[in-house]
Amino acid sequence: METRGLTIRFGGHVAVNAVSCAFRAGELTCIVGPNGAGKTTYFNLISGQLPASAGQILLGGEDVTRLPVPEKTRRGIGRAFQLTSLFPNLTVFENVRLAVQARLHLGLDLFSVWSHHRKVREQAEACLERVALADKRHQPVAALPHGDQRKLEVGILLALQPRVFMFDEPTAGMSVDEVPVILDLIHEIKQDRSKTVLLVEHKMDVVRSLADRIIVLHNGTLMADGDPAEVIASPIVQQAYLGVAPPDGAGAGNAEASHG
Amino acid sequence: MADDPILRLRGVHTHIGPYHILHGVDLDVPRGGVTMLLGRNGAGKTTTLRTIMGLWRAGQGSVHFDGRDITRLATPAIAQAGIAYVPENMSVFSDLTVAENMRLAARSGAIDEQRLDWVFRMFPALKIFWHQRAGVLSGGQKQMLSVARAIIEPRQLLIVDEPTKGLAPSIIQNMISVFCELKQTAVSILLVEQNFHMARSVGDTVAVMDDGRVVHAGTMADLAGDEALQQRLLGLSLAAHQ
Amino acid sequence: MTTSSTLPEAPGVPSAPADLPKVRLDWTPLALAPLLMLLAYPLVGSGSTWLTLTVAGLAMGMIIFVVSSGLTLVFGLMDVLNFGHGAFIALGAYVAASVLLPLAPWVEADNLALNLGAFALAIGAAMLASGAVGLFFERVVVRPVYGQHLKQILITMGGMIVAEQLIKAIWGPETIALQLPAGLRGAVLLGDAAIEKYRLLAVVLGLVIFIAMLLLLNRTRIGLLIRAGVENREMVESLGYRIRRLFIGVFVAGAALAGLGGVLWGLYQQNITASIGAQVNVLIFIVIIIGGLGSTTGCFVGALLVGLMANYTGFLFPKVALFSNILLMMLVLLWRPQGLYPVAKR
Amino acid sequence: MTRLLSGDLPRSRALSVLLLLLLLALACAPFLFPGARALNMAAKICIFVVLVASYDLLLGYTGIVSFAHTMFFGIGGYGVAIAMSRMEPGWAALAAGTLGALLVAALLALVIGLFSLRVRAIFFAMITLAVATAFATLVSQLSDWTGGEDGISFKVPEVFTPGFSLGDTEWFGVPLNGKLFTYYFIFCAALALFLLLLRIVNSPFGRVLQAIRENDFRAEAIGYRTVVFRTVSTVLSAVFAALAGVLMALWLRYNGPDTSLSFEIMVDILLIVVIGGMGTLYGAVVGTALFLVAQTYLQDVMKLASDATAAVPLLSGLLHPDRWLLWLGLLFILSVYYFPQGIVGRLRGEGAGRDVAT
Amino acid sequence: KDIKIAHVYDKTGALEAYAKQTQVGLMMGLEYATNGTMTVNGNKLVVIEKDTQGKPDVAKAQLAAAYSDDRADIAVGPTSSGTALAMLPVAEEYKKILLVEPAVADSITGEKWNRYIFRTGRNSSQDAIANAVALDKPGTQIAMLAQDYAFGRDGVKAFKGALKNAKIVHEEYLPTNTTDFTAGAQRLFDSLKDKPGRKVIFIIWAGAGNPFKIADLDPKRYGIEIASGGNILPAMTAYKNLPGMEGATYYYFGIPKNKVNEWLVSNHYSKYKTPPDFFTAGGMSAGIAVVEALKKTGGDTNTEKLIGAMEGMSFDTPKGKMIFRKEDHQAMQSMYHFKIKVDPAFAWGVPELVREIKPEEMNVPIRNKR
Ligand SMILES: Nc1ncnc2c1ncn2[C@@H]1O[C@H](COP(=O)(O)OP(=O)(O)OP(=O)(O)O)[C@@H](O)[C@H]1O
Ligand SMILES: Nc1ncnc2c1ncn2[C@@H]1O[C@H](COP(=O)(O)OP(=O)(O)OP(=O)(O)O)[C@@H](O)[C@H]1O
Ligand SMILES: [Mg+2]
Ligand SMILES: [Mg+2]
Repeated sequence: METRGLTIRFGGHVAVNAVSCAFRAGELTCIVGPNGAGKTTYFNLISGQLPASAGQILLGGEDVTRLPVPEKTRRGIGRAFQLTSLFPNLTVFENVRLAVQARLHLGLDLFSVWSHHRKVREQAEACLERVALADKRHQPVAALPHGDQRKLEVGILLALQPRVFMFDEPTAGMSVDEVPVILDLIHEIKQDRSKTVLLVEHKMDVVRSLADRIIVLHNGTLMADGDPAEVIASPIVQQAYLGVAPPDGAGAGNAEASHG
Repeated sequence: MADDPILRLRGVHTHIGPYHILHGVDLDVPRGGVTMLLGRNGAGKTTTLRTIMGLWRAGQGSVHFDGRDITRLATPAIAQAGIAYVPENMSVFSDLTVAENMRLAARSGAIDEQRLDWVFRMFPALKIFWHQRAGVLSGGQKQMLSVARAIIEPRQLLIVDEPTKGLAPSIIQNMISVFCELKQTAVSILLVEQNFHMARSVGDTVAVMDDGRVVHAGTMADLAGDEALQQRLLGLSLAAHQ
Repeated sequence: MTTSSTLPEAPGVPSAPADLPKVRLDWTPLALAPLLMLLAYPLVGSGSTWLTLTVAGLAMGMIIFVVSSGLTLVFGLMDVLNFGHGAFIALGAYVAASVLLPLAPWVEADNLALNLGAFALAIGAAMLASGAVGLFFERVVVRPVYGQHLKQILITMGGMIVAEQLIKAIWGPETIALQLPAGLRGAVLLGDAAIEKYRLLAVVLGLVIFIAMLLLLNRTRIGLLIRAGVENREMVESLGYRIRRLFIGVFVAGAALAGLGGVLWGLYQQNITASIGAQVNVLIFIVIIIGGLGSTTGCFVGALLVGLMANYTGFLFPKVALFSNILLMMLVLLWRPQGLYPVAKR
Repeated sequence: MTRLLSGDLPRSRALSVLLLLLLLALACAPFLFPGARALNMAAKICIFVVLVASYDLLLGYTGIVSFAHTMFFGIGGYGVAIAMSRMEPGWAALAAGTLGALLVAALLALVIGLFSLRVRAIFFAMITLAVATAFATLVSQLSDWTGGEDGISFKVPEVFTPGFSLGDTEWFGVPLNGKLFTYYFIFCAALALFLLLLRIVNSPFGRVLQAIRENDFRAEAIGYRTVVFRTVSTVLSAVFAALAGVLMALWLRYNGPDTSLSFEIMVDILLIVVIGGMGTLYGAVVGTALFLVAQTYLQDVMKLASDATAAVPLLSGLLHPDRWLLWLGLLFILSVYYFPQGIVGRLRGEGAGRDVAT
Repeated sequence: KDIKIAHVYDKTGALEAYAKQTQVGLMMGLEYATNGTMTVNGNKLVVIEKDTQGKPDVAKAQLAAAYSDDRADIAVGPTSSGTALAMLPVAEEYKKILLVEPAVADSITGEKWNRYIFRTGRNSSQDAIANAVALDKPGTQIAMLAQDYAFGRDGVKAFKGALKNAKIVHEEYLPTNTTDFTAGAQRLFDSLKDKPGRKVIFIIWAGAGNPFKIADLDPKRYGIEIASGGNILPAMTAYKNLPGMEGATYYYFGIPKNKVNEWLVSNHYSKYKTPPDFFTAGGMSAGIAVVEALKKTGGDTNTEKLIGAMEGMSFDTPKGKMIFRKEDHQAMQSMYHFKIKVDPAFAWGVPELVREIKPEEMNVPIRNKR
């Protein structure tokens, strides 16, 4: 997959500014950048939630820029959301089953009974196993703890079997002991050399352990692209993103004066 | 009176619909300083905070704030008593602009300019997007706004639920200094956090929850120094996470 | 200063606040009504006819605005789809009748002050009564269904039926005839154009209410608070505001405005039945949709457009007049699918 | 059995018993309740079950609030009425009228769906309200065809008329005439249509509808074109409503704006769906039966109550049969209060609530 | 043996107020015609009330229930034409008489008629023709204002058909839910203002909306008058602003001078403290007609006998003598040409009798295909 000069403007504000970048199969690219850098917006452009103001998105050499969201998903661009977005009153199983059904193009089948489709059921079960949710399959999603909801978000993505996986802060708000489940899963996907993985993440340790390559967005512009160690060491990342912060008391005193 | 805790929970039980979530929480938040509330996903941290704010009702037990029983007070009254709250899901008013969000947070009516400057220094994005609808902010920016709302006016107690979720490392640094600076003033803070680095940097005392109960309470220093305890309570080892 | 609290500027990065447009008032919808008037002029041909039609249309629009303003408030600010709004309108009209009928000497008197006094008394009583019933309605009917549109529709519809029946039980099922105060009957002549006096009064009232609402909502924090409260009530309460009281207040104000609308409408129609509210319901909803579901300015412009459109089409193509409101709504929605002034997304 | 119900069982003992009783009562209605009024009610229940169930497909399953459902109901009625009064009133006319009505209903639903399903839910609801109003105006304008406000009374095929007799024998004291035949025709048609609807909501398609109701944004993101699904659902529900309209017209041998287009009926449908329980077709059955029985006999009950309280002036006034709408309105309010999940939800003992329109 | 009379009418719903009047009138009619005994030939008269709720489908069911479940011998009602038209086939099906009162549509005794249908109420044609007779002078220019649906158009057609001397210069049809009449008024004024002779706007309007508001736009400056038929009392409040307006009415309690009307007015006043209105008179006529017919058959309720008795039957009503025309069972009756006078003692504009238009003067067409 590749983006060429991908841009979006909101009024005068350019949220993603001419980002050109190619992603290879079998490679895991981490996208980092300060808050509001345009990472989520970049994902929204690729998966179609937002229309590009300029630029192109190529998937396997084909231009998919203007395709509507469902069509992009069918072509293999899969996405997990930063803000969990599930079907809250349906069961865990049903959430995944719907995704499998979508991939198998069974949606417009009006006159068969859903539970008679064995293939769909089995594949959905398999996905649930992989994200360790099989034992909660009959629970309505709304009653799941946050961590499990994040896992399910990934489970749905798995069920879609996309060519491109896009994860937007999959571990945000997860307690430390839950995080490995997700990371192992992403690692597993990475092992399948035919898949492309894009990952937005703020936790540098996660980035270090998973990334084959890092790109840095800042104010919508692509600022750096390359080998993880190199990029992290670059001044732009150190300064703008990591904010090398000498812990000091002077600032505190200063602030105190300003409102005390 | 000074060492009397600002907030005291005793035997709090909370039910959400048919579910029994909190099973007798005892928690003290000392005056001044930062109390960390830690625990795994689903331990009941958020529920505890919401119970304090009166957003869920405690079925049993009591909540005392500054010596006053606030268990049965309505949420607005609790807030007026001097508690500011940053909820887990940020809850910025997405239809309103950033400025309007802040104006509502300043209950006195006008925003103190100096304090606003200070907030802008900590969260520069807010200044840039001052007149934008809060709905268009990025995830992290919403988080900043949510915290900024709580600190725009001085309050006695600040209750914050996972402020660093989704924040870039540099902003986390800012956040840490915000809390450090607030600590210098008379504010007491109750902070829920998954980021142990932050917890260690700002926490004075700590309480760990599991399954609707507080299972450990003590000083941050004790917990930070005792890896076995961390492993047992939180399932993590500090060594692996900086 | 801590280094961390100033984000280093990356080269060539635009971040000055000036780059971002402030939320500015959008003038185009405001130009619609004048545009429509200009457009109609050559079609109508005769100047005096055009003037009559235009003034009458504008005034009608004002009346419609007053009638809908209460619902805009309740719907726009609190997101309550009150299908029972018509009940308050009917109530207002009936209360006004109860005041005006015994005051017949004042109404018939050849003294404008007495006339207006009777009118003002009727309005006051109607607003009071509707407001009081609104309070009850909010507590009993609407409270359990905040945030649930479908149930709001059903439950307020139920409330509407009950109210209509109660009105029939109290005032009887017969049509009640209402007389305009003597000084407000007839028309003033501007050359060949006749303009009803009562409509002029309606214009004044409409403008007053419009301006008052704008000031209240934009110059005070009330508007902000309610908008915030609709989106997330818990958070507003967590900030220390008693949003419940405010909600009740808005609902009562909306009901009182509906009562006022009822008086205007009833006196305009000169006869009232218990179904008077139901009759205007669809019209009101159309106006509110055109306006953008809750914008006061939008509702105002929408009401004027509806009033003008009805008169122009009624004169030029009477057949089209049958569908003029719906046509207008469709046109507006084609142009702006969210109404003239969309009140954010909900 | 499970197959017939498409695997969607009542899932509650009480509900199953209730449904069976209802089925039995409707199947034997002409023999159990011989009066003209009771039979009329039974037939109306059959027809409304289809009408309400088709609306539930839209509201409960897809989460679309529409006020134009009676429009499609009316199209069905007018299709038959016009065909019967313009053509020789026989089977051919019935078929032509039905097919014509289905076509018109489907086309109209398609247009409405494609044009306006992209806008916000509340806008859609209001647009349908406006369209329905416009349609009613149109019907009143085309009075040469539709009979205007007065509607059309028409002749039906011989077998449907009360005059038609299947021999002189009586079964259990009930003459075997065209009325009986009409009733069973309607009963069987309604049953078949209901089972078909049940199949549709339990098909993979029906499941997608529920997903769209829950979170349309996410449904798009996993590859369902929500506009397509919503439109198909709108068209389907319109077609079923039109079929219910056909049955209604057949039964009444009359169609007019007040019987098929009025907003009141729309409100009744909405209420029945909510009382019965949104998103369960069984709710449509239980709700319809309950509501229509209440509607038919409320006035009689009130007469008793009013006579009993004749001594208390105000109360007896409020209990006067002429004020029956007052109590129906209260029923509205109370049922929304006390059956947030609907009767079916209550019987199944389901938990927390949801509301599709928000 | 009891004689059961079912009154199937729009007791609740939009027409509730009218329906009440009919019921009161019906009971008074029965009382009057039986001299208060409520019996005919020793058979007690029992009235069963049935509510159509103003809905045609309910009306059909109620009438069927009345005939079959309650074994009613004769039915009276309903209020609105729509429900009436739906009920007609039911009477035929059960072979029982339906005495229509006060629904007015021509087609009830016109193309939708069957031999079991009688009507004491006037039909639209009678209304229109009477009005035409009242206004029909040479040199008069008339512009029509009517509601844009079948009822309005039929009324205009009948009115037009009955005019011989005056000329119709314009027909303005406005939506039934019109609230603002300015545009229509402008078109009407434009069509009339330059015409010579007497200029009249004739209004045919029923239900919501108040077309008489066009008087506020001062048509007098063009010498234009407004005219309309009679109406129920509350609606005639609007006539207070139109002194001198002429038209023809079906009934006004002060107009007919006869025994029956005197009885009605005085009894109504003493019972209800108000004068009787349109539908009270109508209901009473229906009650009298039923009793007279039963008297003729000697209390026999056999439908064929009743039909025989009623065809051509003449009977006294508050409006004077009525006759059921043999051909279409429509009651022929007088109408009244009136002129409005403003009297502060009354809340409404008072119609003063100009002259009684006798049935013979009106050539009411027979429209059923008998
Ligand atoms: N609809 C919109 N209108 C105006 N500005 C927008 C809109 N959507 C996003 N933006 C702006 O675009 C910028 C990029 O936002 P985005 O959500 O992509 O950031 P992000 O990199 O994902 O940040 P975070 O790490 O905080 O999630 C933000 O500054 C945001 O305010
Ligand atoms: N509205 C609700 N309905 C039902 N159960 C709930 C609800 N809210 C929370 N719970 C349950 O209560 C338990 C405690 O939840 P809580 O949100 O307090 O945990 P937490 O410690 O804040 O976890 P996290 O770190 O994920 O935020 C969880 O098991 C959760 O599933
Ligand atoms: Mg983001
Ligand atoms: Mg939490």
